[in-house]
Amino acid sequence: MSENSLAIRKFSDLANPTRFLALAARALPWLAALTALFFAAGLWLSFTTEGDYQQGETVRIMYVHVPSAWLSMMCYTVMAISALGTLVWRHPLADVSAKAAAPIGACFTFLALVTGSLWGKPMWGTWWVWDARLTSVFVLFLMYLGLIALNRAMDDPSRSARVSAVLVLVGFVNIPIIKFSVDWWNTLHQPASVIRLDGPTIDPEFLRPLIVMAIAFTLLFFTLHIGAMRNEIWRRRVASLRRQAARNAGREQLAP
Amino acid sequence: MMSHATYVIACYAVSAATVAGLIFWVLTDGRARKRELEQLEAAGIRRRSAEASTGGGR
Amino acid sequence: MRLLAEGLSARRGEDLIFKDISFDLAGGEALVVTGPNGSGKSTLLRVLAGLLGADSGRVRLKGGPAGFDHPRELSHYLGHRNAMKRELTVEENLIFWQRFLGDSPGGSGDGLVEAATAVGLADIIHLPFGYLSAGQQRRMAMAKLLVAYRPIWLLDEPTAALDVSADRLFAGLVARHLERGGIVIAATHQALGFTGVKSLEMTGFFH
Amino acid sequence: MRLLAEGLSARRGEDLIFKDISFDLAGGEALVVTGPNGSGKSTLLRVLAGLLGADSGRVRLKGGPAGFDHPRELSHYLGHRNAMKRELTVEENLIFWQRFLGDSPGGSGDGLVEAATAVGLADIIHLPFGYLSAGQQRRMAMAKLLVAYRPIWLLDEPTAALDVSADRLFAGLVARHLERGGIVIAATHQALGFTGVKSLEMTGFFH
Amino acid sequence: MTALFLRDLKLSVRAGGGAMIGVLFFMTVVAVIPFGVGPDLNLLARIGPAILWIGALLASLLGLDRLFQAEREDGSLDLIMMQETPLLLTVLVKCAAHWTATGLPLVVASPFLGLFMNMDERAIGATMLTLLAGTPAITLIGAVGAAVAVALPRGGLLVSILVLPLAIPVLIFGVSAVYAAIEDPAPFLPPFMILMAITLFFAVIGPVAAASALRHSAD
Amino acid sequence: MTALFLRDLKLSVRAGGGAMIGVLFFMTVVAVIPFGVGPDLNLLARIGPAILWIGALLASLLGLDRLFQAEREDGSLDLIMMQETPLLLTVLVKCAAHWTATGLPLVVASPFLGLFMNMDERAIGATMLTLLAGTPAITLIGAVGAAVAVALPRGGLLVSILVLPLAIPVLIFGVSAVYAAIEDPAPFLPPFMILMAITLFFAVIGPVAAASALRHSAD
Ligand code: HEM
Ligand SMILES: Nc1ncnc2c1ncn2[C@@H]1O[C@H](COP(=O)(O)OP(=O)(O)OP(=O)(O)O)[C@@H](O)[C@H]1O
Ligand SMILES: Nc1ncnc2c1ncn2[C@@H]1O[C@H](COP(=O)(O)OP(=O)(O)OP(=O)(O)O)[C@@H](O)[C@H]1O
Ligand SMILES: [Mg+2]
Ligand SMILES: [Mg+2]
Repeated sequence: MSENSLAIRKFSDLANPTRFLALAARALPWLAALTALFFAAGLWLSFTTEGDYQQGETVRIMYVHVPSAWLSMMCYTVMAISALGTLVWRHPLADVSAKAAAPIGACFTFLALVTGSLWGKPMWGTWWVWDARLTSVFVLFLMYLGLIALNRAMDDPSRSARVSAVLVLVGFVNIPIIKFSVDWWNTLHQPASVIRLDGPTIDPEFLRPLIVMAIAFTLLFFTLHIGAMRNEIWRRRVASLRRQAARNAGREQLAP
Repeated sequence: MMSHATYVIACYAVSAATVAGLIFWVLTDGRARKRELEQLEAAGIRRRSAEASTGGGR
Repeated sequence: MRLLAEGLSARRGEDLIFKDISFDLAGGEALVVTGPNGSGKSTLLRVLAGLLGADSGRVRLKGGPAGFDHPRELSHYLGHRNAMKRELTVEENLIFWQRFLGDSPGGSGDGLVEAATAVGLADIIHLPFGYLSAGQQRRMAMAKLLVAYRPIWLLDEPTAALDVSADRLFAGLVARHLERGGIVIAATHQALGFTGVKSLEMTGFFH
Repeated sequence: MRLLAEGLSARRGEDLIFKDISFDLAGGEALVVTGPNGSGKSTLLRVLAGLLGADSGRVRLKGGPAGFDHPRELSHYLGHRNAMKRELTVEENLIFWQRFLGDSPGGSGDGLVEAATAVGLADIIHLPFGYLSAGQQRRMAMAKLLVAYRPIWLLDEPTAALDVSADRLFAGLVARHLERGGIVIAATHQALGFTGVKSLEMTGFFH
Repeated sequence: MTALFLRDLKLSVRAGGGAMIGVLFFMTVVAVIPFGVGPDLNLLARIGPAILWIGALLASLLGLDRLFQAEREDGSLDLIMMQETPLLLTVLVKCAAHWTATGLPLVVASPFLGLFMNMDERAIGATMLTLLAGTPAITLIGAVGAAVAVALPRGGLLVSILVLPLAIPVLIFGVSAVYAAIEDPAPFLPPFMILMAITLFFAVIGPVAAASALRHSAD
Repeated sequence: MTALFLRDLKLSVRAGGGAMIGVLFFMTVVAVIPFGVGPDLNLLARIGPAILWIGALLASLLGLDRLFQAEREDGSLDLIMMQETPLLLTVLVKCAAHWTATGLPLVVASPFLGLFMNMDERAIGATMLTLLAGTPAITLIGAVGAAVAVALPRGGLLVSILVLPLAIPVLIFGVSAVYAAIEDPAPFLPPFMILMAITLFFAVIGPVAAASALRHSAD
């Protein structure tokens, strides 16, 4: 019976990450190449299409801003799914995935904030307003940083996994609540002071580079994510090997 | 329009820098971890599988 | 009532601490766990108390009160730390644990004064817990075992800091508990002064 | 160097804990303080360490380095608690105490690895202190005595939680310290395994 | 359970001085804001409810991080987790005690501070009511952070960082309910009901999340 | 002494996760404010300095009360008090470490947060300067409270009653110096000098009081 459980353990604990490493090693070059290709196409498209008669050159900011804004949310979704994986299926890779995604997500959120500000200054005349969407992105950014700090503060992955998974999930519920409630609260008090661009009323002229750039960003995210997951697995192996080595030596010396 | 171009350039510059930083981090981190693993391997420490352990309570 | 451990193993972080530990204790039996520092005695007790998940194997209770499969809720756990608040008086501490823990089915705890008398410190229960000496604190933590009834006692180095007379007193308490059909599992480095017990020697791992 | 206590008495709160304790220890001598729980062993050690004021009487040092009347600054004090941070690694903890305590005149402390080897745990100094088992923690607290030189060691139940091999190891450390002309005062309930020492039995007060 | 409630209450009154420090901090916040907005009494009255709410939110953070950590350090947490009482209930009771010791004094103090901010009776009443309904939610959210802190060597700031973003909806609806009560066109009930709903929601989610964090951080 | 400084720094960095934590906390507090007072940029700019100061006070208070208590609980305090280094100096070093780990990052981060609050350069500069001059005083006052907390076996309401009222003058002079810098009629220097004087005063009184409280608390 213990043979059996050991076998199961071995399958889920060792074989899986190992298989993942093998898979990652094969997939990464292709993914990287594809990403580069899409970026080349996207960048070329975004600089060759016409400027908007209203927004002028600044429309080109959109090709970076919108994909990074999308990704900031998608990355958190990935983390939330991973958190579910940790809590429900107890998959050993899920925690690795959530941990690896956090810094990447923080970077994309940072990009969305900065490019949005750079767009806002010429368009609205100010770097920052406390409007629902912007504020919820800012809170998202803070939550990413908080989770990174939490992950760094807890050195023992087996203990921190579930705990940070719980927090990721609670945060996932919270972001839409914030967005919804800020919208509601702003409309209650003052008319929206912010011009909002609604929905996909975008000219197909701009849509094409946008979509290509979005795909490029998404590919970039997956490439980086897989790479970071691989690093995280290696990091854990190093840590556990170090402790094991230390302990063995201690025991052998103490052994009668 | 000139000033708008600065915003566009700033935007692309910041994005490029951030993405480059991210890529750099993933690459160097990976290299460092791999080197550590190789060093441990060289020191003769290998991953233990559960069966290989020799002993226990009792 | 029987307490069974079947092929237990446990990890701390990534590392396997022990493997394949099995035992079978009937009511009135005691198990003394010994072994060098760091061999996993405390870890084993924490697994039995349900505070740490077993990596494989399981702990079962047979023939106990209905509805209790795991011994957790029928056990007292006396760890390295005393679980008493320095700011409250001994009396307040004990009353709290008495009320909070409640009695397990099949027995009833002693009164407060009775328990304090049993550990030989009836007259200082009005002092704040932080004012007691190390040994007095440990004795009071032991009084906690008496104020609420639990058939199983899990004791981690119970006699650390105790003087000789307290050692004897403690052995008496354990003997009384065993007589009444209780189960005691104690991890220790010192002789505990009670006889006729099973023993388990932890060796630690040599990978 | 001689350590003299002359008619010491001390209070805890309002209560007199002990009275008229005198002794005289030369270099190379050890004093073992015994007595039941609550009899004032820890209190005596804290008075000697200068952590608690004596109610009357005094502690003196004769023939020690110039400028040290009270043994406080020439003493190591190992109390019930280990004075190590759970968050830091053992190494960081030891390095801190080594630097912070510094060596007393007349000797020099061991290196870090040397001290850890002396307590038998050289290979786990990279782990956070909180990860160690109770006995390992106590051993590491002992390593603290070695990393900075102090002629006087004040030890409060040093061997609680230690296993048998660590007991022996500790007795060796004390013997080495005495050989080099150090002074050791230890409060304990267990036999400490070193011989030829003076002893002091605390009886406690019965008002 | 009553035993736990009473003990926690006793501890926070006797040891931490939780109630006092919360109220004092609250007063400090309220005392400092007028320096910023100047002596404009109208403006003060207008932002008064918001300031009171922000003060209460921040004051609740003090001491919250030690909710479970103190229990862990002396070993009580082990015993508490071994009991058959659902851990959920235990967390809830601890939250109740913490709220009684720190949240309730804030609610009681808020009318006096409202007077300082030149608020009228209606605004004061509404603020007090919303604080009464909303501060438990903050404590419950904080419990999740405190449970996470058990796995950390030290809680402190990190806990507050994890807790504050989660408490934002409470703040928003609390404040907007007050404003709805003051300004006629907007109805008071909808935001207040939402606030209540949030509190109830966290009364369920908070203990569940905290309990599961505690379970998984046992060492 | 350097060893103590480094250790304390390491402890607060290790446990929380870095200087980043303080800044992150500060950012979170600032982000929460608009949810309360609304997105009015003018109002935000006006209360900005007060908010930054309150955030700094709160960040310093969180965790400060355990400055010596954590040392006592693991027995380190005994060893520290036995050394020949004057206890005064030890207290001062511990305060310095605490300030470096929590106060300094706040000062450095304050300009960015000022931007979020829509403050102009002048206000930002003045806030940063006053924070630099004032936060050490808060730490030093807190140290006295922390030392007293160790002294009282049954804890102490006294601590909170002691610390906050003493910290309020710092806050008030800090904030009013900033507003003096922004609004022309009022001169910046007098309140700022008073702030400096308070800090210097507490740099002397704080360690003395804390050391004497510690001496008398030994048990
Ligand atoms: C710091 C400021 C900003 C932030 C944090 C921000 C954030 C976001 C986010 C999160 C999205 C994705 C929303 C969604 O897909 O539903 C988005 C999309 C978008 N943003 Fe921004 N934004 C900012 C400033 C701006 C500015 C100044 C403009 C233009 C004047 C702008 C134009 C757009 C457009 C056109 C989209 C895509 C429209 C859509 O998918 O609905 N953003 N932004
Ligand atoms: N902090 C304190 N405040 C007040 N009284 C105390 C304090 N610590 C101990 N006492 C009292 O002083 C007496 C002596 O305590 P002390 O700790 O010296 O005993 P001890 O001999 O070390 O006992 P043990 O063997 O249990 O460690 C006890 O009666 C105790 O109640
Ligand atoms: N919280 C923890 N995190 C990680 N590892 C731990 C933790 N506690 C203990 N360990 C490790 O687990 C092993 C067993 O520890 P355990 O406390 O069970 O030993 P023990 O037999 O009780 O020793 P002692 O006699 O010293 O009390 C030790 O090697 C220790 O380093
Ligand atoms: Mg143990
Ligand atoms: Mg003692």
